[in-house]
Amino acid sequence: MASFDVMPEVQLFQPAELDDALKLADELGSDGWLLGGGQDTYGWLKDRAKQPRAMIDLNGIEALQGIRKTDDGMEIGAATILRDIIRNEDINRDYSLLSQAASRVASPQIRNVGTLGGNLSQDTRCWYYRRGLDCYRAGGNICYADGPQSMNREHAVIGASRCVAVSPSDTATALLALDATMVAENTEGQRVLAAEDFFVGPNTHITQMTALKPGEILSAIRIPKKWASQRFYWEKVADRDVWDFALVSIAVSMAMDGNKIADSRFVCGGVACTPHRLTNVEQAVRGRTLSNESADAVAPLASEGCKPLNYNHFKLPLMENLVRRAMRG
Amino acid sequence: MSNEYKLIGKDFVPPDITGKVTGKAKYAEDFRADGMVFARMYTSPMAHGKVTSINTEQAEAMEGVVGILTAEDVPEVTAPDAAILTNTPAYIGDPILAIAAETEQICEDAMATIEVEIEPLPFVTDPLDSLVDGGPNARTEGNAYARSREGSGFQTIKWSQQQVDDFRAGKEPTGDFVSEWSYGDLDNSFAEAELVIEEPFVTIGYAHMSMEPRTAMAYWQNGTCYVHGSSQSQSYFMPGLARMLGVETKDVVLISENTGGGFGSKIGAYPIAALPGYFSKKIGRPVQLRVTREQEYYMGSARVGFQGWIKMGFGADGKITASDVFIIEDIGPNATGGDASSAGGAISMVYDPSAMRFRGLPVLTNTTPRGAQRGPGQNQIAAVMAPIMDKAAKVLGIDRVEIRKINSTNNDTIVYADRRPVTSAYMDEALQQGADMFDWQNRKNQPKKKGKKVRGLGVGQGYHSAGATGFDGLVRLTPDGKLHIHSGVGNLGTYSFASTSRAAAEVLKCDWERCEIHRGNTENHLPWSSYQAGSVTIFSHTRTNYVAAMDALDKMKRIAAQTMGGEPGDYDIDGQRVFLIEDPAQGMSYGAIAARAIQLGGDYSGAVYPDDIHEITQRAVQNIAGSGLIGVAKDNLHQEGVIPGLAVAFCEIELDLETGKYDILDYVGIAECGTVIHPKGLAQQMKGGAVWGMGMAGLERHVYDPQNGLPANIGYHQCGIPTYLDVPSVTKTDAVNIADPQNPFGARGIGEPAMGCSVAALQSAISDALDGHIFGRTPISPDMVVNHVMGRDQSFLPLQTNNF
Amino acid sequence: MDIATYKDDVWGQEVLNGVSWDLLWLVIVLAFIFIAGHAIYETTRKRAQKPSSKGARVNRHEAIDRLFHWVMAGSVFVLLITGIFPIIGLNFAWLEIHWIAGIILTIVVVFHILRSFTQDLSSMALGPSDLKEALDETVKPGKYSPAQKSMHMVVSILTLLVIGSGLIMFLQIETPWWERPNSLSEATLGLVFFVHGISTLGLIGVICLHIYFGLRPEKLFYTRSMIKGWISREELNAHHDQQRWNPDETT
Amino acid sequence: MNPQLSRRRFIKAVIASSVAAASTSGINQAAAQGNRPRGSVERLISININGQTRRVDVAPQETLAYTLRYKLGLTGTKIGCNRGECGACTVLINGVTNYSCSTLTHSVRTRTVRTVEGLQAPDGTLHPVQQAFIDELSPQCGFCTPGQVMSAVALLEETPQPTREEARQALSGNLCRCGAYDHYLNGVMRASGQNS
Repeated sequence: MASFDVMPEVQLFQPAELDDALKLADELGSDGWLLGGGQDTYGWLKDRAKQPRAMIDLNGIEALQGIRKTDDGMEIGAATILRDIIRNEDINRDYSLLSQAASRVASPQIRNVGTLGGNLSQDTRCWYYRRGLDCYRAGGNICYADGPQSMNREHAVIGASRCVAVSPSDTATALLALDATMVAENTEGQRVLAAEDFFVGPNTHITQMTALKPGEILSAIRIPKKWASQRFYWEKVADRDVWDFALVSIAVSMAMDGNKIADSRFVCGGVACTPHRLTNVEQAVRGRTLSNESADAVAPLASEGCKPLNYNHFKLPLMENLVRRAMRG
Repeated sequence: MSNEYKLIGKDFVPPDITGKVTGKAKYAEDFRADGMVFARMYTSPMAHGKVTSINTEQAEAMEGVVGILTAEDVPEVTAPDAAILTNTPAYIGDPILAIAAETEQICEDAMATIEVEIEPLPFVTDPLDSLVDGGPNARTEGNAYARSREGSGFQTIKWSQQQVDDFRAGKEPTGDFVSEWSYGDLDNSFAEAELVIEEPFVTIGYAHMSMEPRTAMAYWQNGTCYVHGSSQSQSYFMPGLARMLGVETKDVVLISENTGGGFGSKIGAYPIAALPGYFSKKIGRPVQLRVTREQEYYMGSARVGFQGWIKMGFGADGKITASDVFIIEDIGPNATGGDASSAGGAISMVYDPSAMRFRGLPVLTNTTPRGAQRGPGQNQIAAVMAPIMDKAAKVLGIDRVEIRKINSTNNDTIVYADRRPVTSAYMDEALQQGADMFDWQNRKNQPKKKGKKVRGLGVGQGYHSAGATGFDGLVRLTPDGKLHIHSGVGNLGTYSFASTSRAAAEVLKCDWERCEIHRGNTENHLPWSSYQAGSVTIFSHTRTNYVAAMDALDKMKRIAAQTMGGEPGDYDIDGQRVFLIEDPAQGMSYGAIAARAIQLGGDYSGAVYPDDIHEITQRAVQNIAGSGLIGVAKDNLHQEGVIPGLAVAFCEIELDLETGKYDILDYVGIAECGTVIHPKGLAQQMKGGAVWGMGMAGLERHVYDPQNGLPANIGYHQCGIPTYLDVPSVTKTDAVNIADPQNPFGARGIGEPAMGCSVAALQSAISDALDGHIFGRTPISPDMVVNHVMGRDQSFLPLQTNNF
Repeated sequence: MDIATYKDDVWGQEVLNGVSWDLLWLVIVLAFIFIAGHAIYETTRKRAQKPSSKGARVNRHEAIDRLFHWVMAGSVFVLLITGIFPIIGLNFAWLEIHWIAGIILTIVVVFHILRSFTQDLSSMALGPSDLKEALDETVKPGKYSPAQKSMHMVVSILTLLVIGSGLIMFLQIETPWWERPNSLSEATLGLVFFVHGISTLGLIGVICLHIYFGLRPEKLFYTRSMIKGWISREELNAHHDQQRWNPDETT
Repeated sequence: MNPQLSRRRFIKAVIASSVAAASTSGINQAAAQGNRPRGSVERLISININGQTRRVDVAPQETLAYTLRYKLGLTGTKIGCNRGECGACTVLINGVTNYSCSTLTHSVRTRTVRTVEGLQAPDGTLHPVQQAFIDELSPQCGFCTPGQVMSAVALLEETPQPTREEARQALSGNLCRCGAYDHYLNGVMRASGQNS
């Protein structure tokens, strides 16, 4: 078994204009690799587990940068680094859910270069897959993580289909809870996807984490006004408080009508291949107040439909407990 | 007492620290030699197998590739020992071949073309899976390996399914074992006990994961092999390295000025340190091998895992009457470890049962090779024992600190199977000092529950034997008046090479500014020194430097007497002068004494030296003979009994019942290691040890997929090394600071107990937070806590190991 | 163009991964070429007057067999769509539909096989005489022509292969009844995937031809018979040897 | 016998002097240059490191840690994992901490890089962080120290008087296997003029 450490030969393009990047992405197709902060790139390339012909560095493109106010909320360029999001006043005031989530990503150095687009598009951390094994997700015909003896403490408890990997992104849960939309562009134009459609599971896309097609670039993330300055709850449970991905995380937005919940979004991370919306919890909390009673009443709904693997049934009570905490007020 | 010293017990600036903060400190991979090429290793993808064919054709044809090294190019070793390169790999990551090329990238490009066919053999990742009737053996020769003075060898030991099931159910193991020792009347002692506690336990092994991926660079010149290596020890590394290279010790030069961590994984020579030597010989160019982080995981060694059962008897007064322990130890593929018996020894030392039995069964697995890791054995059992002591305290209605004091080691304690005395021990004092500093009594009375969070208080004890004898000291006074202290101690980052060197300066009353330490390179003429491991350096090398300095002092006085008249006893030293006691104005400077020594020759200048010093020291003396006054001696000072390094820790945690996570709110560690030699260095060891204990208690473990033998945590991220945010921002430490009679400065070592007390305190605190629940397992991860609190089953089988 | 794809198994040793789906395009192109060639050939050939479908009718396919045929056709189409579309980039949640359709196909095929023992097996049996028959234009077939028998034979073999391999794959995934066992070696699993893929490709080719022939003007009456069950006495006379197949009249 | 001088050193230098000898990478350079796709980056670039502009031949895929250590002889920057999981390779890019093992050298062409070698004053005076780390005996094995130093420097440049918790957060992307965290934090507090 070869063990690799240095970057293998791969070309690098550093376009300054989005159009040039789109053209390159189009020409290179699946041979091209979009480069944001690169923190989920270099490992794959160094390990030679992924072998693109060229990297397209998106960091020099002005149009992909920045945090802007729009008529209906905010727009964040996909290449905006997490550090800027964490420090942005408007986001901290109106959408603190996102800045809280972003501030729990990996480590300071990674947040200093990691982009929002990259954090959303990052690949799963299933250790079998990361080892470079030819599993379903890598185009093979087997899932090593879902056998009778597999070590799958960090894997999915719901929404799995052959592949049992989970979505690792912290910002993804927050953006789903904020009803964000994703702007994807290619040489032919752009399409706007709801966050829920942007993240895809193995039942439909076993080798992908997002609905982005080859040649498409995620250019911006739009957050509607709907949840601005509403009540938020964010928590991430991980083994270590630096670097580690969520065992389970929760992002909650609540619109209050007096002391009652008028509308809400409950999204769990680390439990499914996509950020997982707890729609039954959302329905159940409508009209309820924040209290211990409400918490205990709705919490059991959080794990409904879950099907744990060998080592991850703890995620079920953990999901329930996180919902409980969000509901306690 | 320590106040009498000029240097001992005082902080100082170690000579190597500036290089560490400026980046100028050179580690093995920072060196280059003319014409040097880089090497990379191809390792086994299979947990156990036999290489049937290797195709390197394409690689060899690549431009920039300089050579290939295979098992045929290096000495064959007999199983279960580790080879430099092997054709019968016994774990994933076992090195099979190496490639040398002009750049690391070319090495890797070539590596990608290598084709190796391996015929799979049965493998196993959990000792119990191998032990059960019909289970696979990790080696074709057998599944157990005993190393003992009477003889070492493979054995095949099987237990019936019923025996394994009973063991998992917490019953006393009834299957075969390979080693046993005992003392006292076990049956009677248990019969006398008021309370008997039986607990099964498992401690999962985990990787050392030193920061520096180990590197070795080697070249040959005039028959001498120069090795720039990554080593915990300096001189102690040499004989093994020479043996692996197939040359005599005199024909090896080891340069190891700095080492990026070791923790037991680089005590003596390890196979790949010798790989560049063979490669360089084959291709005629200097070769540097820097392993990848993944490979550091594979071959960087790991802690031995335990699966065991313990039975403890307590009298109504809390005194431990008897202890019966059975440990299956996971000794990896190379039968390395020996932790279990050390664990038994630690029980005898720390808890002082009047009767005791130890039974051990070392079982081979196809996981990464195991080795000594900070408190090997002692720290695993410290983690196991803490909640058991707490349980006994609870049942007997005794305070948890009190029950430990009742059983505490003191100067009269007799330990181990051979019932040896200790040099000195003050566990009672350590516990009291810690309890006071931590405010144990007051904290005990604080409310426990705060919403969904519970407080837990923990107390833990650590032990490791902390000293060795028989090594050499070498000092030299030069005509410029400087004192040169030659140290063959490695540089692991404890600064003990420097703090023990100060012993020589202390004896010779020499200003520290006028002292120079020579170390880090065989060519700096270094004496035979101890391994920098096992917490031995402080004890061992304050002694060697003491005897060398006393030898120098004796010679200085003799020279003064010879030069200025009178008897040597008429003279004393101070202010870098030897002077007549009766008339201090009459004397000679150290420079003058050194110049006179050169003139006089003989033993003064090192032309003659004692014949009991090690050949390595002899060569060093030969090389520096004639350059000054030489003080050289073997440490033949009186020593009898076990030299204990002891430590206690107290901690308070706040455990979140809903997430299973806990914050360590406060931590106090107390060292009981005799006189404090270097206060800041001691604090560093106590605090670093505390962090290690926190990692072991809650985060770190090996995880293997038993179906295919794959390791899950080959990188830093998956290994779960504690970060800044997983440990308290402030950890408090202090020391008992009572001199040990068998060290000229009263000092003993501490590195390992510093960790044992921490993991024990954490286990104790978690148990306390959960109303005395004993998981019987390290690490305790958040999922285990959540499952326990919610009344759910744990995911793993009882006693299952190397898993989540 | 490769026939198979390979991958490294968990220990880095090369094993089969499955069929190379590039072959899909080859199969489709070849089928198209055959169809185009055949169509051109047929237009240049003189043919006898098409027999009338009016008049007396004889029974060709019983209702139960027709039902079987169309259920099978339906499930095969569902299987092909759910199996092939994701491969060519049309993503949807296909797996459950695929295995449910596979079970239906398996059940009807088993039923068909069992039922075949109550029927005249020889009418569908392909023998050496069929070769002679195929080459001699003067000889009329019994119930099934040599071409139909060959088609049936090929479809049978491919279907059995695809079902057999499919069932093994089905046992390896998680279902409401069992957990994923991961019990096959990766080499075996690769072989199973290969067989499933290659037989699917074969079926795609054969089905293309089957549909083509079914839609050809001179053979359309067979298709009608598979829907309505009957052919006309005239059609029977024109295409079959009543010595060898003498079906009952129907209304 | 004169012990010191009799033996000639084979090693002429550490990497610092091997800058010119970086020609070994010429092999892939030629290959890569030959079929360089349109618009892909130039190899010979200038980068600003520790206040100096350095001209260096950089492969498109090369990481900054590699360039620093293998091409420029700046071996103070350590490679502990090469995966962004330890922080030993931390450098400052435009004053912000980055893992140089996970940064492409080509991405710093227009930015300034500072490494541990660039902290001392021209007269050799240590940076306050370096001095404080010595005074607090912060390093143990020292392998992670350059990275810890750089994270501390970045923090103090932005927040000259951080709280201990701020320091803990700021340094949290730097692993220390020896567990010297407490002493590093003491060092940061001392360097900021606050008593630890």
